[in-house]
Amino acid sequence: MIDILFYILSTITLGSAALTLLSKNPIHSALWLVVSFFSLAGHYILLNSQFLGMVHIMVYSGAIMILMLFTIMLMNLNISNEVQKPFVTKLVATVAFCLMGLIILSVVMRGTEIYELQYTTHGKDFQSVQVLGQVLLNDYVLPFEMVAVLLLLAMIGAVLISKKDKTEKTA
Amino acid sequence: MENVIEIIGIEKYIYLSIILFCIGVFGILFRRNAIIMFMCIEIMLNSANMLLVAFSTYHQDAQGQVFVFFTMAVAAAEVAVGLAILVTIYRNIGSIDIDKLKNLKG
Amino acid sequence: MDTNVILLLLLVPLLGALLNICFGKKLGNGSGIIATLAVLVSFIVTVIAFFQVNTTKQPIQSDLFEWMAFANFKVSFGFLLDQLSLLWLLFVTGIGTLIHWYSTSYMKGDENYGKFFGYLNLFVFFMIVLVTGSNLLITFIGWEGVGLCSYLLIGFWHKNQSYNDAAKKAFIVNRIGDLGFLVGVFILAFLFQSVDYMTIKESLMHGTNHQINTWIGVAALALFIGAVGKSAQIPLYTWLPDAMAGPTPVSALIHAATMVTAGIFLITRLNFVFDLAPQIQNIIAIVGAVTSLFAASIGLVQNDIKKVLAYSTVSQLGLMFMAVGFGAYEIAVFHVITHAFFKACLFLGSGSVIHAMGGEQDMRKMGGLNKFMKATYATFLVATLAISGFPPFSGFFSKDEILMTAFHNNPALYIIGSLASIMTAFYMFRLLFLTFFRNFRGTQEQKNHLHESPASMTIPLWILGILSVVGGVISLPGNSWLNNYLQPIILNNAANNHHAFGTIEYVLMAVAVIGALIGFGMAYSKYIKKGDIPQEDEQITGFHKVLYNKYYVDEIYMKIIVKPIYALGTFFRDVVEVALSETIFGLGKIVDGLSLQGKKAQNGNIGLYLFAFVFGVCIILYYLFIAS
Amino acid sequence: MNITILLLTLLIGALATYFSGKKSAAKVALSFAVIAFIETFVLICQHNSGFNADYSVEWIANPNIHIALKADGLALALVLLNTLLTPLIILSAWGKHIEKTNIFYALVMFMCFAMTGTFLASDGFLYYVFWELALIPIYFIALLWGNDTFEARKKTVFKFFIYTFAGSLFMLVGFIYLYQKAGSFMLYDLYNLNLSSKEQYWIFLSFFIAYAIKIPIFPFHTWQASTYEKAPTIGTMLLSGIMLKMGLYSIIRWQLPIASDAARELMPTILVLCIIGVIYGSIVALKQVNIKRFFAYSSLAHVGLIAAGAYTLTTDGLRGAVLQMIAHGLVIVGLFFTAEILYKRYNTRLISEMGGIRQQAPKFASAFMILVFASIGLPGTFSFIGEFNLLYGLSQVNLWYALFGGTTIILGAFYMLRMYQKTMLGETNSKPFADIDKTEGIVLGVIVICVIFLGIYPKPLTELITPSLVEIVSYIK
Repeated sequence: MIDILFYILSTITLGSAALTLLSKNPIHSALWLVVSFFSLAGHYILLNSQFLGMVHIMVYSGAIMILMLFTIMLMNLNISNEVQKPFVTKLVATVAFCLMGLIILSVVMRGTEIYELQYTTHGKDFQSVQVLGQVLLNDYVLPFEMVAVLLLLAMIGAVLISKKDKTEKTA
Repeated sequence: MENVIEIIGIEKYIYLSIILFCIGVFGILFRRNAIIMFMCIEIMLNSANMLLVAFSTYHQDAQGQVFVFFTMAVAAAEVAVGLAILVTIYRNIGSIDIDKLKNLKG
Repeated sequence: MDTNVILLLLLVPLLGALLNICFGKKLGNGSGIIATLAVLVSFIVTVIAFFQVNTTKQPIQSDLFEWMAFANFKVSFGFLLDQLSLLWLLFVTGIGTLIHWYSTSYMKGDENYGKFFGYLNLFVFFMIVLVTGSNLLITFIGWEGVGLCSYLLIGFWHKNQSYNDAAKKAFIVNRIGDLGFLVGVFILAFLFQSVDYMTIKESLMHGTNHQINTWIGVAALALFIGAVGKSAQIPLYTWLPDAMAGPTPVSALIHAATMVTAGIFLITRLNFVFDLAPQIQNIIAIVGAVTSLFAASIGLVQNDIKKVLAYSTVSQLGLMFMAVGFGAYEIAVFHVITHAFFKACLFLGSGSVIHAMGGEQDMRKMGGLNKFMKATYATFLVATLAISGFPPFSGFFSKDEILMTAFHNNPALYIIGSLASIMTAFYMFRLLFLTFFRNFRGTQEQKNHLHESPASMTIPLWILGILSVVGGVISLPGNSWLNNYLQPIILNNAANNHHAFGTIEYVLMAVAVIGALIGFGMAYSKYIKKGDIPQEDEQITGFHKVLYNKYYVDEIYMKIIVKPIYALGTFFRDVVEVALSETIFGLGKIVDGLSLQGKKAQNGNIGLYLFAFVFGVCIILYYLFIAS
Repeated sequence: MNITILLLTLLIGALATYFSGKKSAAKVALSFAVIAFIETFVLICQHNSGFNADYSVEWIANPNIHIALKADGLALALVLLNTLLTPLIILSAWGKHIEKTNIFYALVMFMCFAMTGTFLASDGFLYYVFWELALIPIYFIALLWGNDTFEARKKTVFKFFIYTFAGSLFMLVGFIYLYQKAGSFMLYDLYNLNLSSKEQYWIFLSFFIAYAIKIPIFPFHTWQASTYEKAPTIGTMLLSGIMLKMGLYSIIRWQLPIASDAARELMPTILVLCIIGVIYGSIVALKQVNIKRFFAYSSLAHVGLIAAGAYTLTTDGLRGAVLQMIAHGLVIVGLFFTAEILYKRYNTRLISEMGGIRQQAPKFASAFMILVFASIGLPGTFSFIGEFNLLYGLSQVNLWYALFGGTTIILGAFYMLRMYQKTMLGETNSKPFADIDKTEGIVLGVIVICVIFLGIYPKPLTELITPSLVEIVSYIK
């Protein structure tokens, strides 16, 4: 049952990811990306980390995707004004894709020692929201605060960058 | 609840993550639209995230998930700043086609 | 006591030199007196030391301090007063004193009067170092030191660039010899782990083997080259005639009596080395003989009074080399001493003439001076007779002994030497006749100026004249005081072996006298009877011209050595330097070009960067995880 | 006394000079330089009485780097040269108007500091740091206070900087390789390494490039003459008097003991190069018209012989090299100073425009002449001691080397006397020429006295350096 679910989710993830970059219309891309993100959230939940699954949906599917869509709309992008890359480039990109995949796969295949197939659980709770919260706010409280600062900075930065230049206005 | 890894096996997550990552790489090489490339970066980030979560479960340790949390925060920040830059570029040049962005040329 | 003697001997002239060089201007005429006294003190010390050594038969030796240390041996700042060095010291300081005294008048009124005496004193100091050094390197200090003084004194009138050229030439040509000297020192030091004369002598007395003998031959040759430079033999003699640019007392002291005999001194000092190298001795004898003939032939036609004397000096030095070449060291030394007397006398006499003529040196403009300068004439005549080899003047005995040795060893060289002697007699009488006989040929102004030199100049002339007459007594045939005296110095007293004095010797003596008479007769008939006056420069033709231009040796040297070096200098400066510089610049340019190529890759195409990035990651991963 | 005090004195001297303001900078620099000289003297006295002034403290744990200073006789002799010449060099510009005096003298002092460090360092890394540090001040000195237009000298000085710096990088690579092998940069660890002959070969070459450029050995000398010409005289003195000696010293201290087999194998080639340099430098010098370029080429000839002596690998050759380094340092500084005096009076460096000075300035002429004769190795001057040792060392290898190397005494006399004749002798010059004043007299006097005194009594110096050289030769064998 669970493994079937895993395969279905995986197919959705990969398929929607591929469609994201194959769609000609950026809006479609964004929407396929949302699908992909949702399926990933499904994986998270499957892995029993509900908290991350929720956060993922909120951050990615919610915040980031909204941002992207707004940007796309702001720029008024459509199919016609994107020039496709030449065929050779596409071919090389495909080759690169295969090469990369092969190499990483073979790296993983050779390095079996990073996981054991014999696997036992200790049964303790390690990923409930409660435990996660404790880890996050006890052990990682400083990085946590730093992330807050980072987000603030990113926000200020984004505002500053996208703000229209005053001199430009007058000019 | 039983551990999913026992049923599915960690290696499948690894393969999934690799393929997802490679799709992201492919997208970046394939497309010229900066926003699509951005999306591909997000896909790559997510493939890493997913692997972290999978191994977190595998090792039964919460730290992996904490890192995913941080990654998300960083990704959010990145997207915010990155899109802001894109908007500015678009405003100045009228395009976000990366092949037209050659100001780096010395 | 010993150390004090040596210090006194050395430091007094040095002090005199320093005083005169530093405070010459303030001392005024006092500097001449100080300088003369300084040398006189050295002379007195030498005489005392001479008698001490002569009675005790023990050399005075003193090592002041350690000078240099090498891996295998040490060189001390040591001095040695033995029979040989004392003999040299006697005439160096003795004639030195006379010439200093003479110079006090001769140089009067020169703007650098004090400096002149400073240099002269410095020369005496270095000459003393040269002859008293107990090892080759101390000798070398003196050797180069006298070269320095020679440079300073030849170029004493430094406002005249041709004098400076002469000085420079003297120094540089000497340096060629000095390199030979140094190479000889290297070989000896390497062979014997010492440069000390006594140590080398002792090592050699213990016997040698074939290989060492070969090296000793090389060393002897190298040292001989050194001697050739200093003593103006072929092919390095060209500097000596030019050196006559210096004031005449300098020519008398340095370029006739003392410094130029340093080569003979060196070979005599190292007789034990040269005795082991018969081939080199042969070369020495031949070089000496050829030089003597060659220089004498040039001397035949020169018109500059000092040039004649200069070539005569070269010629006489050639005879001395011939003697040392035959291993007859004491005979060479004998000739050195007699030559010092009569040649100093001749130079000072010519100085007196030049003084009277107001600086004129061309014999064609002199003549009839015997009426004006009695003392100069008398002493000059005596010295001329001595150098020409008329008995019983000193030159007769010494020259005759050389020729006799030559006859016994190598008749061919004997003939060359005899020819040179005849020429000597001819050109010396030519000089005498042209200068002192017949009528005065100069301007009226010069004639009014003619005068006998003051006593401070004539007294040294008289003393030297007397010494030229009686100097022969130190080594009369059959009763050779000099021979016995030098016994401890010269290991293989070769000349003694065949000193059975018989008929042949008397015949040879007679031949020598006849030779001298022939020279005299030719000169007499040409310049007194016929009254010839040498032609003007432009009229000289044929072989005469070649002789007059000294066989064009200077010009040849200029063409084949000096000019090519300059040309090479220009070539190196303008071509090689630029080429090297451009090569290095070229390397820079290559880097520049490569970076330009590299720049092209940085074309701002992000897509391309991304590809490069991805492939780069692939390669890195491959090498990190798969290839290893 | 601790050896670090000397280095600190110089460093503090540099800082104090910088902060002392424009008026008193020269005085401050001079006083610190004199203090450094006195300290060196004390150090040498201590060394002679058996006191070991070596100093070592850990600097960086990983990689294993120490601040290690080795004050043996060899190093101290060169430090003495350095600290003796620095005050003289500072004095040589006394009273001259210099822009931004404080920075200028601070750079001079800093350079002195770096060079002292180079001589003393016994940790390869520290040595390299000092080696490169010494290059920076001279770059600015030559660039900002040099002759000619800024553009012209910028090109020359930049070339000099890049050239020497690029050479040093090879040495750095060599050191890094040695560190990989030895796990330490310490001098004795490197001495005791057992390197294969191939490794030695590469190490030797990598060091050789750095040193050959610095010294410079023919044909790596192309930076020299133009840099000497363009640099201010003080810079030229620092370069020729002391900085060249860094290269020569390093050959003896670092290159030969570490890569001794390679040195032995490559000796003929390198000796030939050095001797070509001797003859080439002499002949090029003959045809120079600019007096500074002239001295540059004469210097090329002399250091060629010194390098040849060092590469003979014999104690005598090495001793000769060290002695001649010091002699050459003294003499060449003196000679460049005379060039500066001539320039001050005549405002030209062209030999052809001089002449006829001897009668006008007898004191100057005498000092100049003594320096000229010292430079051509007249016995009784210090150069003779060095030259004789060098040639004797060469003759032990092969007599031909000594013979060809010995041509320096002929050619040296040739070009030096020619130059002297052209600059000083001849008909009295119409332009007035003031004789040397007091400070000039002090500088020339000290040099002349040192040159003559050491020529007659070199024993103190010989005894100072010989034990170190014997030790180094024992590592070479």
